[in-house]
Amino acid sequence: MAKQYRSIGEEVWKNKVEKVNAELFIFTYGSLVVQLIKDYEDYHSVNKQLDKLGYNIGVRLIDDILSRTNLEKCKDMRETAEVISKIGFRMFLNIAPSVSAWSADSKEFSLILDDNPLNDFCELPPRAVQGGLWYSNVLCGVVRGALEMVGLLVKVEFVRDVVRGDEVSEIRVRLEKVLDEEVPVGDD
Amino acid sequence: MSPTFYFAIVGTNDSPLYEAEFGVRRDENKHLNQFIAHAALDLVDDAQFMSNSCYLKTVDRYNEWNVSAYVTPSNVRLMLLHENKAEDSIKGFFTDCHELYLKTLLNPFYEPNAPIQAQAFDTKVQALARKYLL
Amino acid sequence: MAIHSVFIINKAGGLIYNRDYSTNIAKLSSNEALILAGTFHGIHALASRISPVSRSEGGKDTGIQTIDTANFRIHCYQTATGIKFIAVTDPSYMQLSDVLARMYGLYSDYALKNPFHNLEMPVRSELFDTKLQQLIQSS
Amino acid sequence: MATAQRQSLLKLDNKATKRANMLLEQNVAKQRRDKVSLNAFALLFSEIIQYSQNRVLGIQDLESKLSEIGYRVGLRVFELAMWREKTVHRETRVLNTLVFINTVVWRTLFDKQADSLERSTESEDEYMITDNEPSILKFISVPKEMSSFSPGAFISGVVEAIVECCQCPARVTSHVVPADGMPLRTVILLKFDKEVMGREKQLEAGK
Repeated sequence: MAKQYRSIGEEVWKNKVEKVNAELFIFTYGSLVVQLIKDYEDYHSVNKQLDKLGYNIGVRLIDDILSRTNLEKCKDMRETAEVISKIGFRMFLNIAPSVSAWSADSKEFSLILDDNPLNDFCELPPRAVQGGLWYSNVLCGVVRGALEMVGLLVKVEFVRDVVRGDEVSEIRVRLEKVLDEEVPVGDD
Repeated sequence: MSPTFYFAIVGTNDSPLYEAEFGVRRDENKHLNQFIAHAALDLVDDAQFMSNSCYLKTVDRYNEWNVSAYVTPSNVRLMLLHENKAEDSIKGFFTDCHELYLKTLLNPFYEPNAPIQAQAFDTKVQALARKYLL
Repeated sequence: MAIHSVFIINKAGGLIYNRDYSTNIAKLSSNEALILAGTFHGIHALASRISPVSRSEGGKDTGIQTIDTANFRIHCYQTATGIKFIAVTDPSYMQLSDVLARMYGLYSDYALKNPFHNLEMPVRSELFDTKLQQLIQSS
Repeated sequence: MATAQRQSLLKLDNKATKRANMLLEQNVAKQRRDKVSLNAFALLFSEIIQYSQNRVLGIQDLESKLSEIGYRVGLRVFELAMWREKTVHRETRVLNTLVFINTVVWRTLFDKQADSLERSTESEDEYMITDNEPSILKFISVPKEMSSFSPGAFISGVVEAIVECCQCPARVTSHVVPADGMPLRTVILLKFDKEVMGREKQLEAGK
């Protein structure tokens, strides 16, 4: 199954999306984060704002994925995790984080980002590390927003990041609730 | 006598971003070095419109000192005070320091014209000085 | 031209886009269009609910895909995010899912990536209008 | 300071140095990572516009916000693009700088040259760089009530940073000038500072 998603993701990346210079994207993101720090002056608020911007992106980006693939509804979180990594991350950032560290109830997993483009040139100043900044926090919002649109309410957060001096960058995703997708009749 | 060098990176607003001495340290000279390097900035300003290369060679002399300069495309000046005149090695030193500056600049958190305080940067520059100058 | 008009209905049943592409169709008032959207949304939900196999297999029925009359046919394509793309065509048009899927692509490009589009509001984008018109004309 | 605290700060410091070393040692002569999807950029840029819009009062303020974001991009892109040239050099003359932007910078950022570079017929200190279809603005439809807004303000910020780097500071603005089938045709207008034009004349005369 993972293999099938991998090839769908690669096919979409190769043939179905226009590309833009990665460095333009990376510098633009960096400039946005710096702007948020100027505007908020507090790293926790910046994390929150990045998550919010990411959420707004996620609720739109999901339709980008679905309109370019013929994905069936995922049966469980394990399948969902594979789609996020092999199709979602692949078709936007051309990376595929590895999925690992499943909880016993299969509702919680980690995305390990070996090669996060947003981090490419980034070195956090010590005060940002101490202040608790998660530089790529936008990604958490994206995953949360995208999954919400297909009825999965999740909690997503960074737990480690190489720009903070950690060994790896790790995003933890936990399924909190599944929404019934059909709006009841007469609800409007 | 082993050679002495004074190296400074000067921002576009003429403030020093980074300073270092290599070789035998002569502490009494520190302020004089800064003064000589600073005085040479005017000459760099004149010389830089005459060519479009980054390495401007020796732009000034003061007693036994030569002042060499290198200007990055975004007008950050690398200044070196030295006694001997090994142009090739000075050019090599400048070019590699330019690359270190470039990589510092690429970090979204680096504000142009801010002092470069990272230990890692200093260590790398010292290593380049050993490679090219000492 | 065989596609007479297009409707887009959001997840909550609100009409977010509505265009006529031929003169040869009865003109709906905006109120009638809203009612049509709401009604269709309701029947669609009901249809997938009463579907006999869907619940037992744990999957979801696609809901209504076409509605036929003697003079026209309504085609509907619902995305996994709950948006419905609806087209009214001549009855001879058997299959329209490709065109509707491409509409979805245009929507995700020119509506959702336009910073001035609000998800709850009708789609107002000249680019989307133009691209959709081109698609309809070439179909 | 408690020993534990000192140790944890030291540990933080070691980690930071490791990261700093890695960045100073990475090879930037070639682009390590080629592309990401235009959709990723478009969604990010759309959010940047919406975020900025919520924090300003008028269209001009919105444009300066976008320009500020572009400015920081321009500083980095320029020094990096120059580093990757066959001969690393400087541009200090107006026309050379403009040509560099029009060709090298545009190719780096947008995979094509800009569509034209012209001098204004009205005043000799004004130049225009035109992109008929800026790829990064591709999905944007500016509503009628904001028709004076130019999302290319981001690009004008990039350009402004570069001309400043080249010691040819200018007032740089962006304008949507639609043409047939090109609704987002964008003109970047540069008006160079007086001192720059004065210096140009001197250098011209001294040749």
